[in-house]
Amino acid sequence: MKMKNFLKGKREVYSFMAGALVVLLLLAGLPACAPAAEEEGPAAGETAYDKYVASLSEGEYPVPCECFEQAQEEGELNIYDWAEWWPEEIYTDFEEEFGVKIVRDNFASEPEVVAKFKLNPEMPYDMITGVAIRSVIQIMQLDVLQEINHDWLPNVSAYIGKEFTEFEYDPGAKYSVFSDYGTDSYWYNTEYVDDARIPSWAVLFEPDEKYKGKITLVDDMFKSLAGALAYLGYPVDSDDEAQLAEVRDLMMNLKPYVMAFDSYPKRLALEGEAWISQGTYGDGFILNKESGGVVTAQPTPEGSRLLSDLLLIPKGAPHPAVAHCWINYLYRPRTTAFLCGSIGVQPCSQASLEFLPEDMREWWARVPEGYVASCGVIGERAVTGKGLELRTAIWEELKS
Amino acid sequence: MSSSKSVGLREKAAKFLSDQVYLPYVGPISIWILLFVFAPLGVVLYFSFLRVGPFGQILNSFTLEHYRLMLKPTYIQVFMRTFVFSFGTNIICLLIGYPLAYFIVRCGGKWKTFLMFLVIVPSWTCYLIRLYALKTLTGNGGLINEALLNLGLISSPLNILYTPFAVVLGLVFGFLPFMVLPIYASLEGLDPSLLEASEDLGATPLKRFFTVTLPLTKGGILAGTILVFIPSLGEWLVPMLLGGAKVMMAGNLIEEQYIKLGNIPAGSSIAVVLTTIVVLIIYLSVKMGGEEVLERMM
Amino acid sequence: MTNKNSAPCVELRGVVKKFSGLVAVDHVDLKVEQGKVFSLLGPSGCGKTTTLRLVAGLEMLDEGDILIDGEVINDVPAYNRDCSTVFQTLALFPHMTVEGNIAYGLERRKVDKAEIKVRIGEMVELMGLGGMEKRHPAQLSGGQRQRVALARSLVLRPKILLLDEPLASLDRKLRKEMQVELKRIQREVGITFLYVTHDQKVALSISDIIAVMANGKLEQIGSARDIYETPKTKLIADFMGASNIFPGKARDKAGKNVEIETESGLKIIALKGKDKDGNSKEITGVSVHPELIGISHKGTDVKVGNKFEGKIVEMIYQGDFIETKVVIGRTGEQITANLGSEFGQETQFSPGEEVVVYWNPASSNILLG
Amino acid sequence: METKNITSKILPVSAILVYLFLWLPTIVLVVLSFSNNKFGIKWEGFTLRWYADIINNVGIRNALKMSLTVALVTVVLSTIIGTLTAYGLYKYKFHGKKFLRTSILLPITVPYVVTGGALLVFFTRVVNIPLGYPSIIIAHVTFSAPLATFVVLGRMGRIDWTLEEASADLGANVLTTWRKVTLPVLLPAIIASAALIFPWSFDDFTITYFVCGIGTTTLPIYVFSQLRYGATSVINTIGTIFVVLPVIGLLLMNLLQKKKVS
Repeated sequence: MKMKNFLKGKREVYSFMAGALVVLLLLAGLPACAPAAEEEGPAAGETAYDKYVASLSEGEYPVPCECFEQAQEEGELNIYDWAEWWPEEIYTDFEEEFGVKIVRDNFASEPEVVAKFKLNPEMPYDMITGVAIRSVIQIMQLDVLQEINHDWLPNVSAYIGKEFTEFEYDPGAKYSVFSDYGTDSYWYNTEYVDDARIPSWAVLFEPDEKYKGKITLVDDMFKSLAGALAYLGYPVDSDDEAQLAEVRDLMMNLKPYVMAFDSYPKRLALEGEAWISQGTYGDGFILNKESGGVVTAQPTPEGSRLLSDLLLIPKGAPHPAVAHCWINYLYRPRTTAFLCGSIGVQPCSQASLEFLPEDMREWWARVPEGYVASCGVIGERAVTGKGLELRTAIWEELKS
Repeated sequence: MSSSKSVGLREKAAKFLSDQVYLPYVGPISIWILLFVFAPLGVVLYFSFLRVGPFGQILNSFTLEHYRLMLKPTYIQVFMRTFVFSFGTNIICLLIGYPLAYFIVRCGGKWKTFLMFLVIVPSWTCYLIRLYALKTLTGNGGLINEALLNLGLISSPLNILYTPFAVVLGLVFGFLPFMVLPIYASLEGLDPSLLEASEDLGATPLKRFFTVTLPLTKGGILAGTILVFIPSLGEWLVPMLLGGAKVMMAGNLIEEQYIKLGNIPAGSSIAVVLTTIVVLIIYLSVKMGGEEVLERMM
Repeated sequence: MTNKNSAPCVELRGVVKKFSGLVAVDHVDLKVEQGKVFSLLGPSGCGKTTTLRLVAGLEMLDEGDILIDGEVINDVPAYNRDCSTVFQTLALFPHMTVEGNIAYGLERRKVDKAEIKVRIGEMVELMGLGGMEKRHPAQLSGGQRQRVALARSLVLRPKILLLDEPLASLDRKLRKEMQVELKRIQREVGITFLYVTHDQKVALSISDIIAVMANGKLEQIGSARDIYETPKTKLIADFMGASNIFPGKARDKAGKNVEIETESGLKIIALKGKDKDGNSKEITGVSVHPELIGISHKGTDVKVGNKFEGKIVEMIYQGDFIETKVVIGRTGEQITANLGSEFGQETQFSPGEEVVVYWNPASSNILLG
Repeated sequence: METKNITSKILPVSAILVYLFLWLPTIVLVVLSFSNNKFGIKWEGFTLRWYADIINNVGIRNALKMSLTVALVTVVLSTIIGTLTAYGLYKYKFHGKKFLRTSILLPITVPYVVTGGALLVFFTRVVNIPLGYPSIIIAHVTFSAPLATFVVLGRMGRIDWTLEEASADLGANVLTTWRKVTLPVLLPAIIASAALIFPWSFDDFTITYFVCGIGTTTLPIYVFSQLRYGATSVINTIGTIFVVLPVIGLLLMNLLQKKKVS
């Protein structure tokens, strides 16, 4: 159809083929130019484990030999996570050290992960990273997760804070392991926003007239509405009809002020297009480093929502031992600190704090004592039955 | 005629086989279409009548609930918007695509190919990236606003991005080539002396245009309309990226139900309604414009 | 040519072909002699092309037999028949060079490469295509393409060459040249031609035998001269360009002449000998070719069997002759005569003039039912 | 005459505006791909580091490989099926021909979201086709085989089919005729359809988004997740490659053409 006018004669056709071939060769050549990253691990199994154990620094515990050897056999790790989130080195270092290949796929939202599980309970990923408690709850209801073998995770046992293993939805962290946590907040641009109410949620949810079309909300109904619930003083996982009716009114009033729904409106905030954005406290750290004009408010006195990033191993995982090695690897204090420092989240292990960059430690220090503990978690009430129904209705009305 | 019965049968079988010579050619596509078009669409139709459990599991019991839910004001609003946007996009594409095609055909010769090439090449670029580029351009700090501000034409940045206008702009941006192509083809198929005549007769060239050229290119316009209107109806990336995810169209509802909420029956029911509408429109336009339009689409 | 077999090169026996119930070829019997040019002539839709395609094996017949060299080949597929076709569109393979086109059939027959080369060389020489071997059909002129199509078929040395109006797409001048060329080539290679055309002039100039077809049936077979001079029916006469056709009935069969009276009462005399089929069929009229008719000034004493007085109504200059139309005063018939311009006849007559038209009874051709 | 003057002035101006509309975003994208700005949104001096980045980025390389593989397999499969179908539809009469023709139109007209969603449900709930290469390729062929059919079919009317008879007449059987005559003669049409399908398949986001699975992040999917996460300069760079490669291809084609002519 389109080509009709260009490919009239045979000669053109052949020339086009030649051209297309050159283009393809160019494309195929691109990857070839890049340095080959993969290297074979040590050959003999026994020495490999010894070598691995010997290579560990102080305070880093090895996975048991059994796990290591099984991992060597499996040789691969399929990770399903957010795009361009964790630093590349985390993956490449692991690949090098364990001699396995990491294959990564990205999801764009947590509901996408849940939906994929609903469609295919045997999803063949070894590791799902960065999902929140409420997604874990939904996933656990589908009975698609593998029980985690904590004997294979000495670093986790040694370093994880007890408060992160005692959640009601998964006591003893049998199916999910925290990788990090944080809190919701909002960012504002000091160039445009000057409001005495800072750091209250009110700045975001009942904004001044002049902020019309300058506000962004997170494109996720649970997170977005959790902010509103917190502002109104209700539990963030409420399924109370009256409370959610209030939320609805609040959100509908807010609608004309909303410029866009964007889960990570980094660009909008930095460009000064969005003046007030709902976002996490940790992301705020990154943004503040990029542009001093973007400041993060830790919503007080209302409190906020606890955000959680969890690691899961699906039942269909073809390489569970590598997945355990991975979790254990992430819990090395230096690795934890490097990860959290790069992406602006709080580590769940005290031991890693000392390895955090200075500015980051300061950033976390600004969070008032006891603030995190006061934050609510979106739990079962919100993600099933009435809670889900009411939220969906508000969300659809808001976005349509 | 003295042949025995068995010979007759064998002949019949041979004849039957030789009558099915078309099978190796159209067999593969028939199987493919049956397996990967009719079956999935059938499954979607079936699922759209199933009940959903508390955790989003699909239950094996029949319900019309999802279709009833479609009568919600929010859904009706979204469908209405989808129509208005698609229709508007179509009209705008026609209004700017026709003169462009006319201009290109009139340029003639080498220029014609080059100018057409300029229309097509942008559509070879990754659609997502093009939308992203448009986003960069239309933002408050984007080139357009900056230029207007510097020229002193406006005092504060225009809000273009994340408005319904941006959505229509994105749709036009994405689908304009599909309007220009068939119109160009039908204009090019015209006797060039007709174009000249409609200009040289002096007295009422515009009238001549409306009485001669336009009716003769009706086929191209109809084809262009189908090529623009249909994909607009199902579009979801533009509203998400340029509409800031707050100006939903029908496609977004489907994506949200399928992917975000994992509610397959609800998503299926929306898909069924949207598909029915699209197929109906195609059917009607084929009936109206005849087979000719269909041929032109190829 | 050393073939001593008395069987004709191609023979059709009671061949019938139907297309979804419609009879395209209706019980056709014909024999094509070895080394002759046999033309199937007829208006479009008369079934001549279908007949050719039946011989080529491109259509399968419904009834009857087709024989090549005395062997029934009804079930032999096209690619195994010892005949080759030159198509109206020529059907030169656009993606192959001249050489490739000519070699195609030989390659299919697994002729070895050296032999192919030699035979292409011969053909290129015969056709005067030297220097064109590497060109594609699109780069050739109409006449050259024609030659390539011929070469492609002839190189296979088929028993019979089937030609389906191969000159139709050429302009007049080129067509004439190619006619001569075709005849030369046929003489040189001695291959039997089965030539299908609707152009009587081409058929007359090229053929040894012409078979006229109409409505799927064979109407008349004969030498070119036979067909032209003594068309048996009105239809054939019309088709052969005899513009003077007078339907009528035989009045007087006594003596060596026949007198035929037209519907308007004109009495035309014809030679009885011309009535070949004797009395088996009824006489339905007379035809006269316009070039056999003379015109004299009124009052001139003409001693010819058929003479009628009339008035010139029209004179149309045609270059090599003047088409003159005369209306017979008594009966109102219009007679067309072609006057040669060599004796300045156009200056002798002028429209409106009273004249005498005349022709020899031998020129009258009797038409049968 | 007045109107004539007006139209002959307005037309070029409006055409230029439309071209500007179509090209400006792309031009800005290309320019910004060389900008030193980390988010690729402002001009902050020339740099090539984003190009170096994408060469070193494993994710992009894998996505590129994936996209190329999918597009190539799709082109091969759908041109084969499409050519056969077009031939069957053009040459033969059979029961249900009209129905088949209409059915083939269906995958092209059904919205991408519906196609993607339906196939996702079908692959995961009804037949067990693994999400990944198989699912993506099936989905792409489902859309592009009809496309190939119609492109080839459109060209068939312009072909002199006595060529096939000539081939048979010259002694070639059905298969040889296909190989030696039919296919070469259809080749321009097949290439035209491939030229349409390849970029489509390479570019497709929506259908792929629904049916992609493990290790099958195509380039558009990669770009999408990048966009979701926020701006990075890499997107400008990938976009530039998307624009520049076809243009280079066409220029090369033009160049080769000229050489052949001279």
